[in-house]
Parts: sequence; structure tokens; C-alpha cells
Amino acid sequence: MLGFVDRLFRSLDTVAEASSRGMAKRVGRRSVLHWVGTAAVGGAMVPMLPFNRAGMGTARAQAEKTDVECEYWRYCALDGFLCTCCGGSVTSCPSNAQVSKVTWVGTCQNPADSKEYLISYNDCCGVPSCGKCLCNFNLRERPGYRMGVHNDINWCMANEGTNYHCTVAAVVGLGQSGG
Amino acid sequence: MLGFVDRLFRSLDTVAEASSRGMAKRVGRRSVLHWVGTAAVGGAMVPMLPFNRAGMGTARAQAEKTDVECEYWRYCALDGFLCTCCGGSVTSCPSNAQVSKVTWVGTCQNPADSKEYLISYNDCCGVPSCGKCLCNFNLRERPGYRMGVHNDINWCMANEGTNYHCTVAAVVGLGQSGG
Amino acid sequence: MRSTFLACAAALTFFGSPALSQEEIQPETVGNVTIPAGTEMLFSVDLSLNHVVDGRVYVLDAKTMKLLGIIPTASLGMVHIPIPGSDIYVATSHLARTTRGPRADFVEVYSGADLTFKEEIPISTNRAQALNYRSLFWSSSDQKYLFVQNATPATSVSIVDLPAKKQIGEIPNPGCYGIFPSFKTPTRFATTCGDGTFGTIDFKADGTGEMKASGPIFDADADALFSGAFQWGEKWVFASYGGNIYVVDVEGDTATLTEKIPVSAGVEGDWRPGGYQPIAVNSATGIAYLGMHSKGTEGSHKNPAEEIWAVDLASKKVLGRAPSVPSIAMTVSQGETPVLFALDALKAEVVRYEISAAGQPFALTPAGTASSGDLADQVEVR
Amino acid sequence: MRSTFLACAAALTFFGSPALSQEEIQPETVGNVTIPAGTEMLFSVDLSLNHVVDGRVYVLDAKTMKLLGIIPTASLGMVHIPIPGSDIYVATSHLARTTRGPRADFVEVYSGADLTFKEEIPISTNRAQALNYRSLFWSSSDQKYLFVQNATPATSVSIVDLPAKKQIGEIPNPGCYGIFPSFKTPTRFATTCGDGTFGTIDFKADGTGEMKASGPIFDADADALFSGAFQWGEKWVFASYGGNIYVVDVEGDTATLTEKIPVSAGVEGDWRPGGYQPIAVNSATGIAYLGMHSKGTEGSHKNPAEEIWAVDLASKKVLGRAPSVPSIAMTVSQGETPVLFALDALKAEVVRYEISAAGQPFALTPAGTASSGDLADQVEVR
Repeated sequence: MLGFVDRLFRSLDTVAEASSRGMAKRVGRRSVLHWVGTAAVGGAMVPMLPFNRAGMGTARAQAEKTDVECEYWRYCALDGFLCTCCGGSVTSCPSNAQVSKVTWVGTCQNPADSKEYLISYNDCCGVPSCGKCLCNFNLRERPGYRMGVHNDINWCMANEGTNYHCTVAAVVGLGQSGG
Repeated sequence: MLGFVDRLFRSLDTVAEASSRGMAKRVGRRSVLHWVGTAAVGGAMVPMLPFNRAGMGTARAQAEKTDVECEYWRYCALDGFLCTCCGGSVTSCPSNAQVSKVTWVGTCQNPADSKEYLISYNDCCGVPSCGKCLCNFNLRERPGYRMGVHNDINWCMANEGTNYHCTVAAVVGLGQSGG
Repeated sequence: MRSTFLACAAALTFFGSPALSQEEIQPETVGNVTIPAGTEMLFSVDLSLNHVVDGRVYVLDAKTMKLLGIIPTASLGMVHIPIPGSDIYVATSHLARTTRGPRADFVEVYSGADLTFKEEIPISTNRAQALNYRSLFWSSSDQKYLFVQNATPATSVSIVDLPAKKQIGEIPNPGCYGIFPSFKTPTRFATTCGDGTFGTIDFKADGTGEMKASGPIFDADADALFSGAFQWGEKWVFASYGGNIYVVDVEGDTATLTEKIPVSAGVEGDWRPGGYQPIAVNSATGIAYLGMHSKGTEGSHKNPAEEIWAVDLASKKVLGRAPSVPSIAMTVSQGETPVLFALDALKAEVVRYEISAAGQPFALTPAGTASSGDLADQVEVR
Repeated sequence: MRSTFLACAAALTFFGSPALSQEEIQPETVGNVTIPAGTEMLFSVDLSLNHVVDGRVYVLDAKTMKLLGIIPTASLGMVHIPIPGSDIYVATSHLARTTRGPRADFVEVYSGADLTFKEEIPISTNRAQALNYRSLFWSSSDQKYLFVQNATPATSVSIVDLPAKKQIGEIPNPGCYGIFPSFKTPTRFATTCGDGTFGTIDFKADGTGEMKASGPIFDADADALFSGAFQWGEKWVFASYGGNIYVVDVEGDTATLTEKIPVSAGVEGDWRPGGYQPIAVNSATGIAYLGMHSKGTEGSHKNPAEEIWAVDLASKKVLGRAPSVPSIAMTVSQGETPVLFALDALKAEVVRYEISAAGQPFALTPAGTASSGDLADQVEVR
């Protein structure tokens, strides 16, 4: 097995390579941005039931929701355990878990300012699966042929410790309609 | 790791060695047989709750109970998953699991003839833990210093495939009061 | 017999030797149950997310719904179950220290007769550790090759030569994901791509090959195809987020769209397919079954079914709609009188549905349930 | 910061580069939470029997009952948590292929400060894979040695030298089980034996040693001692199936019974201790807490508690009885104002009980609960 840094950079290189050789040509900036820019639809946030024992009943992001609830606005494309229930925070892994080196993204609307933000979802890795606060929202989520917005895969894939533990949601930019 | 046969016979040898060097001297035939011969007490079969999601409510072996129920008479000292719920039978492991090479025993009263029978509990081994029909009865069960009647340990310990799957209950003799 | 003898021997060592009572009755022997040959088997694939290193397949008798045994799938392992009687394949990962340490990946072979482990074949460790989409792990039409989808997240497909018991190559399918083998050409498979094309890969005996892009087949923004697909004769049948069925022919050196069948267009209630395996096809009857939910919108594509719709692929007509458990994955048995199996996401059960006879109005009759495991997301029958 | 940058880099690769929007706000960075130094920690040890290869310890803040993190214990691993601040030790087994293949056993060292994995020390593979009895894995009084109970089923104890980071010996304790170290002599520990004696083992620097038997201390038929025990000053305190407390001194070259305290004799209702960790002692106050069930009989020794009884070990008096959740394991914090923690077997919760002040009538006040995991059977606090 490759070491941490090797593996990380091999992974990023091949992403770039894949991109230049394939995706850039195939997908291109237009389609993805256009599609990421699509306005949020609250109704899209109907949770998938078995993943929703923590957050059943409500169907859209709500301003008063806290970050330990599935309906918290940043979680609009999050499928996994909330790190806020696992000893972490909305943007921090628990003390003994490693931050994933690659992520998927979503664009979620913040009910507080009605703006859309680009959210990067890091998995936390290398310790047993947490099992708390399982959520599953899929706004603009797509299958693996749109890997950067796919959430049915283990994003600890490029880490040395590959075991999935939980997921955080960091704001990394403004969404299209907010820009 | 030692191979199957090596390990098996090492295990049995050391059992015998332990016995001659230690247990026979310490425990002796009298105390164990005397104590194994003690009459069954139905009231003893109050199940330990978390292990009893399959069999709550009844407190004693009942003639009409089937072998997929915790209260079936042979299970009076069984702690584990019933193989009858896992693709096996009361005396057979599922097709892809291995029979444990060592066992613990209990003496259970058969309500049909009111006789006591010596029951050998084999674990079935080498495949994932079954998770069905978890039962926990402890008639005459004792801590590990009475290893032959201890049920809080993995009896797949002497097998090549050590993972615990489920437990069967075979009649291997008559209990003292039946003899 | 031997094991029982030894077992007793070991146990009785602790008893001195109560030989007296031993002589009085014939001790029962402990062995193994035999699964009757020809038993129709149902496979509920449980990713066990709460204990993600300990995934497993619950193998059930498809008629009685009784558990026959459990096959391990370890860490987000993929399961491929070909034609009846054949071996069962698992592509998975093991960590040296259960939840930590170096990762090693294998194709594991289990007996289709008694579910016992037979052998393991090492594969590269970039296998996609994903939910159980059947399209991520498939076999060639002649069962000689296995294809494993990789993601680092850059995507590629590992080619495993089964007779040779080794991986012979790894072919990039950048921007694409999923494996849809040709039904005629063992060395050909297609893959769905993010730009709406299909890539077709013909590989050589040395495991090398290039991907050839088709023309536009779907729009991943407006009407994305679900990850999985089902066989209909010699074509692959896909469901789309927007409520269409795409019939794709991958037999040529590039894939072609042969049919696009609108299923819910013009129907009240914004009905859409949803879940992880929202479509199943009985190849003989040419009827597709779709798990449909109402009030569908962008992002609702994993919602469980409220109804199951039957669609005649030849006439392109919806034959009927039946209420359903909240299903996230479905399969249907092949042959004359198909039986449908659905994973109830809320009860964590697999439900057996008998289907009304051909000619009769479409209806589903529940005829048995069983636990599907902690968190099952794929179901297969054979 | 770095990881966030790389994360975005990787993700955004798939987006071409929407740099415009990136410039407009400062991206949040993803890091790790820090556990405040001196946090009182509660440890709920979950054997996860349904997924027995994936056992774990849920580490909670003992005051807020919030989860701090999870430490893996793999396959029926034992957990030893010494004095505050020290490392946390796990003695466990890993199979090469998760649920199959060769077994390897280790003592694993985790940081008591941030719960991170530090190192592993190989041990022999005959470790007792048992439920989590604290007496199966313990440390010497000077924290230099770890003692691991083995069973094949023949029993022995592995001696691990922590500074040397290796196992230095394996000493048979035939007919005996469990480890109760001397509080004064780091190279001495006792073990409970099936004939009602205690064995005392003094081992040499080379890891060899012989077991010396005490006189009769208990009767395993009539009044068996539970597997675990708690420290009271420099003595070990045991509960018995029949409802007695045994205080044992293991400081000499053979162990001696210093007190036998009948707890339920003469009390209506056949009250007995029950569960997996039915007794806990606060060393400073000399008060033992017992999880008691009524209608006790042969075989009821794992029944959960209906009440918790407080017993003054010096005066040998029952101070009081309090209703309790159905507890199968208990612990109590040390120091002046002890807090009691009980595992509710029915709800799979760990319950925090505040104890009435010294002098006040004994009472327990629930003050917080948390999930204990799937099937927890040991609880520790420090």
C-alpha cells in the first residue's frame, strides 16, 4: 500500500490527468457550472427514509435547525453520519479521526440570507464508523459519472486510513446565484 | 498462526495437561459432578434482557416451545445466536460455517420426560456473526475458572476460523439425576 | 462425528470423566445443514454502515424467505451474482487491523451451492468503496472476466481473468462510471459518462484497451441516468431521474440509444423513480418494474417508492401501478411467472411480491417478508 | 488548512475552475476538535455482538454525556483504563480478512488525551476472546506490565513489558481465570480458581513464574464469585452469586480472605447481585454499590439490576437501596463526591446517577443519559 503522501498526490495527479484527458473534454465548464448554478429547490430535501431516523418529518432546510439535525441547511447534499454527533463539529473531525483528502461538493441555500453557498463535504477517516445522526440529502447529487457531486462513495478513498467515520460540511465559496 | 490440526491438538493437549496438572487436583470429580447434578430450577431461566429481544416474557422452559425460541429446553445454558435462526438446525451449523472443536456444557431438564440431559453447546465458526435470535440462559453457568460450564467466551477459540457465528445444542448424555 | 467426539472430549476433560452417564444414550453429532440443490436463492446485500467493515449478504430461500446463510462482504464490498449454479463473487477490501492499517482488495469467490469460501484473487486497491450498485462489479458474457469499477476519485476499470485467477489490466474510464458488458462480445463493456455519452471499451488479451465515446444519449443535468441497469434480451435498460426509461445497445463499437420511453410524462403528481435499484426487468416478458415516488423534484432521486409501476418495453405502455412498501431497491425473478422482491427501507425488510398473471390487471400480492439486514441497498434473486 | 485546500482542489477539478465565486469569501478550514485537558471521561465498552469484529469503546464526557470519540476494540477486545491521564490499552484480535483468515493479537495503545492510536505490541494468539470482564486485562501497580488472560480453553496469563514493548512470558493458571494484581508488588498478581482458592503468581524479570494456591476462600458451587472485582484501598472487593461481598488481600505470597460481608441475608425477596459488572467501589468512602435483582436463583446471575444497594465496607452495613434502571454493569467515580454510571440493558443506554451526600439517606438521582452502543457490557470512568 502506498504511503500517505504518495497516495494523496497520485490521487490528485490522476484526477487532474483524468480531467485533462477526459472530463474537461467530456463535461466541460459550462454544463457543470450551469447545473450547479440551478436554483435550490427546498422540496428536493425529502430525506431517504432509512437514513432519516434522526431527522424525519420535515422536508426543507429551516433557519432554526441546528447542526446536529439532518435538515440543517449545509447538509443539503450530505449522505452520512454528522460529525457534530460523533465528537466533532460542523467543520471539524473528532480528535482522533483524519480529515479526508478529497471531497464532494454541494450548493446549499442558507435560509438566513437566502444566498447559496458552495459546501465541501469532508469525510472523517481512520476510526470505526460512528453510527450516529445518519442523514441523506441529495440536492444536485449525481451518480459517479459526476464524481465531484457524488455522495454514495467513501471519500476517505485517498487517505491512508480509509475507514469511514463521519462527515463535516465546510463553506468554501458562494454558489452561482449568490455570485 | 498454527494450522487447523496443530492448533486443535495443541488445544486439546493443553486442556488435558491443565486438567492433570491443575483442575483435576483443584476441582476434582466430586464438586463438579455434584454441582452439575443439582436439580434444574425453572425460575433460573429468567433471561438477561438485552439478549432477550427474541424471547422476552416467559421465564421457564416450556414443552410447547420450538427450537427457534430462547425458552426451548435445550437452551438452559446457551448464550448466543440460535443456529436454528441462521440457516442451521438445533444440532447443525449453517452450510458454510465450521463446527467448533471445543464446547461448554449444560444440564437441562426436558419438560417432555422431566429427565435431565447433558447438553453440549457447539459454536459455529468462521463466518460473520449471525445476529438473529440472541438468547442468554445461564443455569449452572459459572465464570471462566469453571471453563467447561462458562458461556461468556468465544468457543470458536480452537478453530482455524475463529469468528463467532451462532450456537447449537446437542444432547450428549443424561444428566446426573437422569442417570 | 469426529468434531462432536472431540468437542465432548474437551468439555468432559473439565468434568473428570462422567463416563457412566455418557454410556446411557447415543450422543447426537453436530454437523452442517445441506442446502437442497436447485433452491431458488434471494440475496439481500447489507452494507451495515454502522459497522461498515462488517458488510454481509443475507442469503434466503426465495420461496420460504428463510435464512440459508451469510456471506461476508467486509468494507463496502460489491456483490455480483451471475446465472444460477455459478459461483458468487464479492469484490471487497480488508484493512490489516480491521478498522485501521493498510488496505488489501480482493475478488472473493463463494460457492453458489453451499455458500462456502473458495478462493481470493488480489486486485488493485483503488476499487470504488461505494454503496452496492450492481453496475460497479460485473462479469463478461462468457463468465471468463470480471470487471471492477475503481475510483481514486479518478475512475478506471480493473479486468480480472477468472481462469488465470489474476487481474490482467486496469483501463481508465475518465469522467465515466459503471460497467455494462456486451451480451455478445466477452471483451467489450460500456460505461456511462458525465457528458451524457456512453464509453465503449474493447480490451485485448493483455488487458489494455481504449474507451470510444458514443454520441449524446442522455443529459446528466436535466435527466440523469441512475447508476444501475437491468438486462432485457441483449440490451441494457436504464431508469432516469426525470422518469424515463432508456434502452441502450452496447453491442457495437460505440453504444446507441434504441428506445427512450417516457413513463410518468403527463401523469398527475410528479412521479419519478427513486432509490438505489429503482428498476428491474423480466427479460422473458419484457416488462420493467419501477419504484416510483410522487412530488418528485431535483434531489428526490433516492426517495423510496410509494408505488411500483409495470411498463411493457415493447409497447412502451404503463401496464399498471400498484402500491408498494417504501422500496429503495428491487429485483424480479426471471422465467415465466416472475416474483418481485423489494427492500423496505423503513422496516429494513425484504418483501416478496407475487405478480398478477399475464393478461390480468397488474397487481402485487405480498407473499412473505424477511429481515434485509441493518441497511440493505441491493437485492438479487436467482 | 492544507487539507481543505487540497480537498477543494480535488473537488474543483471536476468543476473546471469556478474561481470567480471562490474569491468572494474566505473558505472555512477543516481540522480536528481538541478535547480539553482534564476532561473527565466515561468509557462505554460495546462488544457489538451482531458485528463482533467491530467492537468499540464510546468515549463520553462524564459530565455532559456527550460523545468525544470512538476507540476500536475489533474482535472481542478487552479494555484497560488505568489512572487519569495515562494511555488507554486494548488487547484484541484482528483476522487477516476481517471475518476470516489468520488471527493476530495485539495490545494496542491509545492516547488518553486525544484518543489517537499510538502503537501496537504483538501478543500470543490464545487471548481469551470473551465478554468485557475488566479482570481479563489489567496492569501492574507500577504500570510497567500488562497482564492478559488467555484460554485455549486451557488458561494462562501473558505478561507484557510496556517499556520493552514486548510480551516477556506466558504463565499457566490452570483451573483459574482473571487477574487481580497486587497493589504493592508490581510482579505479583492473583487469580480466582474453580476449587474456591486463589492462585498467586510472582513472576521473574524473564517472565517465568509459578502459581501458589491459597486456602479455601469461596465455594464455586454454592456461592460463586463474579468474574470482576473492584479496588478498595489495597484490597480487592468481589461480589458473589449468593449475595455476599468478599474482601481479598493479595499482597502476600498467597491470597487471604479478610472480610466476608453478607448483603442480602435475611432480606425479603431473594435479592442477589446480577450482570457483568455488578459491583463498584469508591475507594475513598469505602462504599460498595451493588446491582441487585429479586427472586434470585441458580442461573439468575446475569439478570439486570432492579435496585442498587450501597454497602459500607468498614461497618459491613447496607446503607440504603435505590431503584435503578435494568443495569448489567456499573462503575463509580473516585474522589469525594462520587458519581455512579450504570448500563441500562433494555434501552442500551448509559445512565449517570448523582449520589446523595454522605450522611444523607442513600439516594440516586438520574442526571444524564447517552447511548451505550449496540451491546455494552463494561463501563469505566476516570
